[in-house]
Amino acid sequence: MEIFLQQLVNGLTIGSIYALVALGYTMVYGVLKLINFAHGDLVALSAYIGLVILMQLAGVLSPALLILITFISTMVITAIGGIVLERAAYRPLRRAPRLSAVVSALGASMVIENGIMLIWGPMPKIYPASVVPNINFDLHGVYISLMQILVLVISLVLMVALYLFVNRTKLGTAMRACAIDQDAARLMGIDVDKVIVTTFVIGSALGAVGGLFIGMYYRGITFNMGWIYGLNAFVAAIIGGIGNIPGAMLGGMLLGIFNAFISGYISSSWSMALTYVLLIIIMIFRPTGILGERVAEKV
Amino acid sequence: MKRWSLVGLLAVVVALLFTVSVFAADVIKIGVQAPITGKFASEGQSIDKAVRLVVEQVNKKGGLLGKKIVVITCDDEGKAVKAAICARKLVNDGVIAVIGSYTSTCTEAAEPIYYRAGVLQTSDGTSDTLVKHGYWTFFRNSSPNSSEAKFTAEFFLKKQHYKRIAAISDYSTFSVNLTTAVVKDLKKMGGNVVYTGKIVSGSQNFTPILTKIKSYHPDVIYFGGYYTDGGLIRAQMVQLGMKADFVGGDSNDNPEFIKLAGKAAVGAYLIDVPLPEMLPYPAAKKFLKAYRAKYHENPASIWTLFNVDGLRVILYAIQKTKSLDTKKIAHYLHYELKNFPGITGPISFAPNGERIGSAYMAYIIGPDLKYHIVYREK
Amino acid sequence: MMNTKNALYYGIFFLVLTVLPFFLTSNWISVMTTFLIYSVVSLSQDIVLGRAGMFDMGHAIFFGLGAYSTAILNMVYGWPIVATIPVAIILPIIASILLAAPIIHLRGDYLLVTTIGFNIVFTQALKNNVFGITGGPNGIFGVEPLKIFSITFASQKSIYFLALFILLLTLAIIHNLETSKPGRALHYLNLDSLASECIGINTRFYRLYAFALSAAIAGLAGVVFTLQFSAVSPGAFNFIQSVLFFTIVLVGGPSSIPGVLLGTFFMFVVPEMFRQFAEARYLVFGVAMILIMIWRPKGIWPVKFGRIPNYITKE
Amino acid sequence: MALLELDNVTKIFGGLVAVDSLSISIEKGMIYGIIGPNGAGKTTVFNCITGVYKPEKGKIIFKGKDITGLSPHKIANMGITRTFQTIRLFGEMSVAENIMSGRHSKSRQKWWHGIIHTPFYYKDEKENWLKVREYMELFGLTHLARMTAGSQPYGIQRKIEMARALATEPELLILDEPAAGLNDKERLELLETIRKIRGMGITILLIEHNMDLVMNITEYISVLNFGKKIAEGKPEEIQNNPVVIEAYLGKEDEDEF
Amino acid sequence: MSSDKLLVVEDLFVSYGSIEAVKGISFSVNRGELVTILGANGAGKTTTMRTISGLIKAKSGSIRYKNIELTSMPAHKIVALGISQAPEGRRVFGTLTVEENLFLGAYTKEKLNKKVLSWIYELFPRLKERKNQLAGTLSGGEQQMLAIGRALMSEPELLLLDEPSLGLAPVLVKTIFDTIKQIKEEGTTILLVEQNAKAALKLADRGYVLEVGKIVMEGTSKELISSPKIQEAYLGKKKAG
Repeated sequence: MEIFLQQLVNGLTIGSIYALVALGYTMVYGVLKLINFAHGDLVALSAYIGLVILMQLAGVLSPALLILITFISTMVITAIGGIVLERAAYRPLRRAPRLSAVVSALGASMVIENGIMLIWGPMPKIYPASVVPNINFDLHGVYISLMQILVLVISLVLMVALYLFVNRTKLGTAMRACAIDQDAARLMGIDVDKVIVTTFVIGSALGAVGGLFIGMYYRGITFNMGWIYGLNAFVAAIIGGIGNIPGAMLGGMLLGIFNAFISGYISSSWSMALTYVLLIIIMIFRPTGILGERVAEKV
Repeated sequence: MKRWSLVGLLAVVVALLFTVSVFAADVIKIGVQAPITGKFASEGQSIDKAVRLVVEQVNKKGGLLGKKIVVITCDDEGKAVKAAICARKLVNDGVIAVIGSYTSTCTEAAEPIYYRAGVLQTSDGTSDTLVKHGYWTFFRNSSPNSSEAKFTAEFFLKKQHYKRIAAISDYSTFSVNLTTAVVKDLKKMGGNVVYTGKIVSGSQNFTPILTKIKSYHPDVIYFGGYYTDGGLIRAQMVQLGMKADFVGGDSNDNPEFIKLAGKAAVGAYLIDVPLPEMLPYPAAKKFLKAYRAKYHENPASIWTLFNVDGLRVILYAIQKTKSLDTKKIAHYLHYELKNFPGITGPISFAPNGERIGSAYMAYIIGPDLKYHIVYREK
Repeated sequence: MMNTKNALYYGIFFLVLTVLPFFLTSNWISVMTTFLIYSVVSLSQDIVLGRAGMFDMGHAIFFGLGAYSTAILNMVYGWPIVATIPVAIILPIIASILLAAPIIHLRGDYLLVTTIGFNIVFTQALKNNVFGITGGPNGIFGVEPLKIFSITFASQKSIYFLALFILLLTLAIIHNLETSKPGRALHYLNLDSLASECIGINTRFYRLYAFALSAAIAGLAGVVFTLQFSAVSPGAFNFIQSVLFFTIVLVGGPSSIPGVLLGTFFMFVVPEMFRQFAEARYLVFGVAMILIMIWRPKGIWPVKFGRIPNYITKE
Repeated sequence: MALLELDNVTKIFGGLVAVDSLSISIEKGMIYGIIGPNGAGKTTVFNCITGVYKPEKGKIIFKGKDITGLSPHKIANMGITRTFQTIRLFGEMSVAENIMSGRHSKSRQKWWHGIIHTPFYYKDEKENWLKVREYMELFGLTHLARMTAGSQPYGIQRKIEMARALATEPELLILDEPAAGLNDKERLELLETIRKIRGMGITILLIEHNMDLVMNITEYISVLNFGKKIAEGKPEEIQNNPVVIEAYLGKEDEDEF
Repeated sequence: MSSDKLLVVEDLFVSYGSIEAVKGISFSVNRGELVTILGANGAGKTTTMRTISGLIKAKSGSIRYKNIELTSMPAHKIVALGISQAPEGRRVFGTLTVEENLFLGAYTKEKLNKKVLSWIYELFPRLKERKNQLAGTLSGGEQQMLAIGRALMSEPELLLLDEPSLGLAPVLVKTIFDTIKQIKEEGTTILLVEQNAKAALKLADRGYVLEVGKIVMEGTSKELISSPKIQEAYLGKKKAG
């Protein structure tokens, strides 16, 4: 039982990071129908930016303030990165064939990844060990650290906030409208370009939180880690039903838990392959993901 | 028609690029085949820097046999396909010897090409398969997996008396070979291996596999992969409240391991030949000083130094034989060179190109976050 | 139905490729051989992606299956290379049909993700040394050279010409495809699947046909790949490679033979030329990919339709 | 025996009955019209006949064979071809290639002809291209053969689509609003073309809003409203049918709106 | 009828790629008027509407609203100027609720005008009953009501209605046209595109007939209704009896 619960905790931790990153994929896909392959690399970039800020301010600020400032400034800078990405690589291709934008996204991914390598070098960079006090709770043989609790709580809060934003605010409603029908949204007086930029801003900022968690929890960051996290998060978004925000959250969590249980109960050598087998099975039986594209129904 | 003229222009440019060949001069060319970009870029770049430093020193003293040495570097990106291309390029550039590559996979992919061209190759690759082909051109400058495996098994059973052993590797050639060899030797010596598994290098989240291992109640986890993963595995073991020891194979021997594991590094064991700064030999100290002076950093790892030794024996053999005939040089290295004072210890080669003798040691990381020797080969 | 002007251009193209190795250094011959092999794979990828319009991002599977079939049959079972060739073609065909059949109805992006999934499962299986014959993460080294009668293809030049021959063969097949009922059917179902069905095209059959044909060609390319490197390893067929083939087609121009060849040149040979800028080249390269797509959204050399015989417009 | 028979065909979309127990019968060689307000389910009927949708209930019989639920390409190969309300050409391809697509089912090339060209291939290919030439001449498209279909004006696109449909040599041709977007002159041409096609012995089923055309050309009409057939008969009967006037044509002396 | 021109379209050309959909049309709408554009499918009516709203860029020509040039203005600014459209095919946001759809209609307004909302609920009591239902679950007629209601939420001076009767049962068509009449009477200027010529001309002050991208006839509704050509081509089906 402890093993089961421990695996659940393991899975939820990585799952919330996947979910945060997956949200960026799913939101952009929602409005642009574009797989933003550069999103994972943006997340990697945010981890580096976060580290720089952390090192600059370490010792100057109190720990709580340090973490707060690091989070906020990293989110802001990464969001700007998202805006630049949209402007430079995607907006010029808005009317081009869809696959051209995919190539552009792959190109952007290469630019960011190699840019990180040129600036910070190919060696892994390492987050300081005690940004968050290294406290570990032992709940009857199930171990959970303060950092893990932070990851879970902050992710959950952000996801709820995003859900409320998208469902309860004017801009959020506009965002959903753009995802359904951009021309009709224009007829409502919605500035679709602005909504798209907002989408990139939110997606990148959430990704930045994911990147910081990777740095603070797993500590080692590498210039090419964007691919693995990006791919997993993207798969999470697909599993949940791409374009669907609760779907991305569910997909991320499920992927994390599933990964943990495969490694734990079946075979670690095959965990990656089995994860994708699951994806393929879901695709065969539910071609638009678990939650799918929301069908019209009475509420 | 317009597009064809574009292509024509392109063709001309290509043709020009192809025809520009390296003009011959009276120099000795040494190749470096290393991962300058990609996952192992830091190691590759360090090897390249070190080779250039040694060559610079030799050239300053007037070169070799009265000739200047020129270094030609080729980036194999740590990929087998590129390694083969690199090998052909270096052969074509007329190098007499090649240092590299860093990974066993790339070394192995390039080996037959150097062999057919009669170009000497020296690599730190530890995979046992590297010397299996019996190519006379190949010289290993580090110790092979097999001797590390044997040492590890002895350390586990004779010194630590582990009763339940878990072993994990990643998917790299090197790691799989080393870990398999360790497990084999352990079993041969009667050790009880309760779990073996693999991790995906770089995936960062190892808690699921560790949680699973925990249920086997091992008293030690052996990890035969790289420090980037090893440091995290160690940290996550501690976070999961695991009491088992951690023993890392040679590739965990990197200062970054301690940084990654943080406080959890304390008490971890590593098995390797000595660290650069722990090398007792004066040549080593001298070299490290020069390296730091020139590049303001430490070499990426001990592997850089092995390669430097590979280069140094080849240069030494050229001087001794007063010849650029690789057959003669190889013969000298195989049969005449005895206990050359390398910076990683005395160097001699077996007829299959294997470096004779090993200097493996087991270290523990103490509360001072420094290495302390706990066991060495008798 | 190739007109004389096109025939002339292709003639020049092959003439250049034929004399090229006599002017190149051996490492450049090696680069060009790989270029030829990748061209063949990209052209086969184009059958699925460009012509039939299916977002297949797992094409390296079929390439790898061909390469591994040859390597395993030669090294583990001691077959001569010639005998392995039919297997290296048929096995990818079977695999492509088995893999594609359940997912062929998926919408573009979902198909893309599923094929990535297949590719990842494939490489992990290779790394895990399934059935103990794939050589694990190491791969298989030391594959024998091809012997046909008394000719041995061992030198780099001979492998180059072998690869050139395979490219020629592939171009002939694709030319035949383009000017035939099945080839046109692929374009029709790509441009409008429903309209195609309604004029009697069995779209499901032709989608599978595209997969099978392209898998066969990729498998054949895999054989030459094995001969070129006398080795196979999982890394050469991972999904990053699939992304490369995918990108080549789109950068060059889907369904366009000169486009795909140019794409391969741009995506594979050009980075080789700029080897001296090792560290920065992929950054510049990424920027170039974005700019090309903005400049030419349909690829460097987009396809031009209208391959129709002259006699139908003459009175 | 009727060429095509619909027997109580019902199609439901998420609870909404789009076609409600529809039975019609089309004799060989006739021009049959279906009219009704937009959204009455006319196009859905076409989609059921051509296999795009599978009806929930009922049977569709073509030449005595039950074709209900067969896939579209099978139905097309049996001799039913259609055009679409919103033109669906292969826009990026040339006019000739578009018409050639109609020859797909008649060409006897096998799958291996996509790889190897045999003497049979050359013979078959030539036969079919010559057919394409015939249909281009029939519709006056020869001079446009190499042009991109998608860049042609509306009227021409309609012709290409019809030529493509005819190239399949169907027994039953289904036209979904063929006159939409055509000007007077083009409409007259269309009238001529439809008569010519009928002259070739092809049965025609069409949906049309232009009453002029419908009344002029069809021999029998069914009127649909809310998926139900509310009337059927000869054009003159339909014009005077009070139910039809109420639901579709509109009352003459209605003044409220 | 006031004579000051609210919307003036002059020599407008619009094309999709190389296909010209609108070939040099000119027309105007006066303040307080209901003007209708008639024509068959594919005549260019919807293209004209989309161009006015800024969804498509005109190739040449001008569209002036209160003397402001619209041709190079993005769609959302045009809405803010006071032109809103209920597009062809209704285009309601199916996975949003009825009320969310209505709120989006007032997107350009700083604050939601409760009075407008209750006016719309008065016009369409069915919408009020179903305000929390997803728009995609409404029937065709209700969706059309929603589309019109949504367009009215921005309190437009000029309302563009593109085929409001499309696909509706006759009884619903009547309801919709009654409502349009009501909206007009409350002072909103309306440009109405319709295939249902008879119904449209009954409501309209003036009309234009569009055929294959060109205006072939224009005049007051009375003139058009009595024109033999119109009777034959658009009302003929009725007269045939």
